[in-house]
Amino acid sequence: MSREHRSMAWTPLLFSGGLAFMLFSLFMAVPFGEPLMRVGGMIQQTDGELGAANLVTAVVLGYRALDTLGELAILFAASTSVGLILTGVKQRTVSVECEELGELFEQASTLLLPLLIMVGFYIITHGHLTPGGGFQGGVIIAVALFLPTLAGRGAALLNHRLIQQVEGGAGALFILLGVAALLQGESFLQPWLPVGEIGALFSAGTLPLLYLAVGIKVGAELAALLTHLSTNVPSPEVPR
Amino acid sequence: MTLAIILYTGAIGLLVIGLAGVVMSSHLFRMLLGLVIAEAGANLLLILAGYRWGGAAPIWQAGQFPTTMVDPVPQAMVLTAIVIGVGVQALAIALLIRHRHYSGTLQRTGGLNQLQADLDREAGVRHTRSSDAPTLNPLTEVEHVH
Amino acid sequence: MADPLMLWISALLVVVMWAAALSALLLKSHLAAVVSTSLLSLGLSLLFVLLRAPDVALTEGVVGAGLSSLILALALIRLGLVGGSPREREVLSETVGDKPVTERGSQQ
Amino acid sequence: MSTEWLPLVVALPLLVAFLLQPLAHWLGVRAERPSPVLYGLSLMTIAATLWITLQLGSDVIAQPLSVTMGGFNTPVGINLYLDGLAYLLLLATQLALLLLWPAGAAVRTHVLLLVLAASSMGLALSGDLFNLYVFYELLAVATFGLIAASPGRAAPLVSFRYLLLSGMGSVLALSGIALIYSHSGSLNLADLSMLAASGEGSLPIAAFLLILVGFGVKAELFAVNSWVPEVYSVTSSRFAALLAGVVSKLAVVMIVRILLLLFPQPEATDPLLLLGILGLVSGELAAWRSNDFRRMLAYSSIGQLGMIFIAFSLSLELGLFAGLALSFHHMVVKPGLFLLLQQPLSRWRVVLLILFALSLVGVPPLPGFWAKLALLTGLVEVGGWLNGVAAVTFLVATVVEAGYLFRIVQRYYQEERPIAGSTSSTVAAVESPWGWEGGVALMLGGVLLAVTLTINPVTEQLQQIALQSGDRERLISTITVSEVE
Repeated sequence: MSREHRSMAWTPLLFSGGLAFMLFSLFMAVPFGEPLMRVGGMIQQTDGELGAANLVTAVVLGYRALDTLGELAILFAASTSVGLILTGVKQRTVSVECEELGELFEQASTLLLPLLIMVGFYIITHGHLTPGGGFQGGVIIAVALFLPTLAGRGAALLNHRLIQQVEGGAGALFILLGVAALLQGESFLQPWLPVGEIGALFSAGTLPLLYLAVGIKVGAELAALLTHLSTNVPSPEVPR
Repeated sequence: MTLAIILYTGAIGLLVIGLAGVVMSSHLFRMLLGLVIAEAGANLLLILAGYRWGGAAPIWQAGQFPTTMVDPVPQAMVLTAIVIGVGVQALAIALLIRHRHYSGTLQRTGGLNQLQADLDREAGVRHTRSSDAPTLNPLTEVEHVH
Repeated sequence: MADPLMLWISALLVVVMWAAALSALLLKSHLAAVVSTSLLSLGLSLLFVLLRAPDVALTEGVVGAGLSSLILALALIRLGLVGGSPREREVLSETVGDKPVTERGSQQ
Repeated sequence: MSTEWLPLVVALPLLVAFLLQPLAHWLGVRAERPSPVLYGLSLMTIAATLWITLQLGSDVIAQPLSVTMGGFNTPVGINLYLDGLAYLLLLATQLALLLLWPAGAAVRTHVLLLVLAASSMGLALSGDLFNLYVFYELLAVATFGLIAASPGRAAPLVSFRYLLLSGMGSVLALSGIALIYSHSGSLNLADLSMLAASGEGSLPIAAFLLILVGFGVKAELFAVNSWVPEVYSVTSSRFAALLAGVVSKLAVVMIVRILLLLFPQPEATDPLLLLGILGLVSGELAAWRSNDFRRMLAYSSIGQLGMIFIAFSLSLELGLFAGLALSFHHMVVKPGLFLLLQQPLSRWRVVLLILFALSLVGVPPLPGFWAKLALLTGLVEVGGWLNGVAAVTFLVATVVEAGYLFRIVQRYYQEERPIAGSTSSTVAAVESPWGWEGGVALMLGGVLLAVTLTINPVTEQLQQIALQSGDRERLISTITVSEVE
């Protein structure tokens, strides 16, 4: 058995080598550092028509907003699946066991929680101006909300029902902002509201609103996911 | 040119190390780590596709957009890909937790044998009964192993 | 064309990332493997900064090095691949049922 | 209704999916419990998308339409493209979902199915390479969750193995997309198609291979299909029917669309042909060897998809028609067979089973025969030694197929007892006892007979659709026209 295993190990290695060689020669055939920027150039030439100082945000929420909707849905589907898979009797929470360390964590979480949430919202609301945005800020908020759980104070902050409502509402907000454009006789997910002045906090039309929805949704979803991963021990009885 | 070689080697290396890790690991958790590594490599590849010599980040600076800037589109794609990756990863962890809970093992081969036996039992295949089945059936052997 | 500093830094980062990737797959301890993946994400994030992709760098730093590592670390505990306390491992292995638990982490 | 409303087909199921869990709380339904209200709401959502499709798509065969998202011109923004093929796929997806939606499912299952619905429709419609990737991943994640939620100890591991395979595929597809992007600087299918035709940014075939392997996971392509027998044996009949019937076809059609539009070079079709032959051989042989019904059907599905890949690798008009005919035929027959697994076979179920089996094998008056005939004439007409090999393999495979399908029927009459796989109590417990599955199977049988009677008009229509979906000028002009508006 083991000898068989060893001889079999060469096939994947050979394949990997071949794949690496193929990819390397293919990518080296393209001049590096001189992208064609067919689409990127067009976006550059629009000179900030969406009013977002960060062009990546303009792409994520404007030009390719459907991708972002899909991405939100993927996180949503993943966290729903995790909930579905790990549903069962709630048992002990995984937390920092050592008492002194637990104390430290508790203190830290009390101090850090508001700070992290503030930082998270700052990143979200400035997503159209500076690097960062809904996803990054959302992750920070999720980790902040998860800290108390890690410090062993249970899921006090993480009321599942509330989180689900916030999450569902934020997701609906994203879609409804798109549908609102539709109702005004424009395209689905078309940015609206005045563009404003590039670089101002209140600018870029609906983009900051979209990022806010993304941030809240991501934050709520990931927080729910983390608690699921840390608390629910699956019920002992096995179906059939 | 040297930079291109270094960066592409890095990206493709990560991708291939990751894929080989998925295929060759004998432990399910390591297989997942392999996938995470491979994704990192693919993301780097995408970013490299949009890099421009001397380009600035695609952000409004000092009252205008930079005249030479890196391509923002691959960056947006990588943002999407990273988030997708972490979602899939969390789902995989949940599956592993459930699987370990049922079977008690995270080894690849042990899990596989058990899987085949489970599938046979659930399908109601009883090998004593199928006297008319072709003897080539590999499933029969699995049953014996168990 | 290329700034020599950038060249050296990216070479260094690539070496670090390769080493982290290999050790994530080859090291015996699962905890060390997770730490290596986190290191890989960190290196990647720095490389994204060099490549003028601050958004992606921030995301990779927050999601890859932060959230993903947190998830993997939780997984280590839940899968019994690493400590918690000994009592915790007991509790978790009890729920596994009658089958022998072959995976008890690297310490054994 | 304005064509701008088309994206709602994707957005509406997602909206309802987002709101379903809060709604369940509000109604006081526990997340693990079934709820008739939420079931009804989900069905209504799918019905609404069906209504939108019917409203918009009545004459897409004459004039395909393209809807840009966010009001941005096409290469910059994402567009949805609705032609005859996408229209048929949309209708098939919606009808399949309506018929196969599990009634007694938990809230979260409804949510995941809604996400599955949205992603399937997105896949059928999307005209952008990276957007296709996103919808593909969305479909994958929803599928993993639904598989893992199946009862039985094996489900999590099966789902995990599928996830790894699919994840590896996504990584390869993503690097393929990176390659295409670095060669062309664009992601829009029509735009890329234009570039490929003008030779301006000739895309490397290797990029197609990467995407083929990547997206081929869902399409049960050879070498990346190890998940098929495992998944189909743990999931419920309804879900297996959905996966084998609709989801795999969506993946196939997506691959074919990328092939047709982006890679006009003849070398691109060779790997498709080769992998198709290998899939056909391996699938049918494994089906012959397996002695439980469920896995037999799973392997047979691999073989059938191999056949479809062979068809699509042929030259444009011939191959497209044969491939589409085989796809739609399989879309009717395979779910029917999976649904008949449900309970011990009564006599009328066996009649239905024989009908499906006959059509799958390709016995003359039934639609399966015409589809297979189209493939065979195509293979002979195009010629070449590899096509010859394909033709011979195809004939042998048909005989093998006949062999194992009739073994099932024969065993029923000899032993007068249920066939292995049909007694699976894990599955029976979840689904309704009053034989909805049987009813749907009967309906599918009815469709099969109806098509048999109206084979001429159906063939004509399908030929028209095949012509249209191979028409890259049409696509480019459709999307350019919408640019002006």
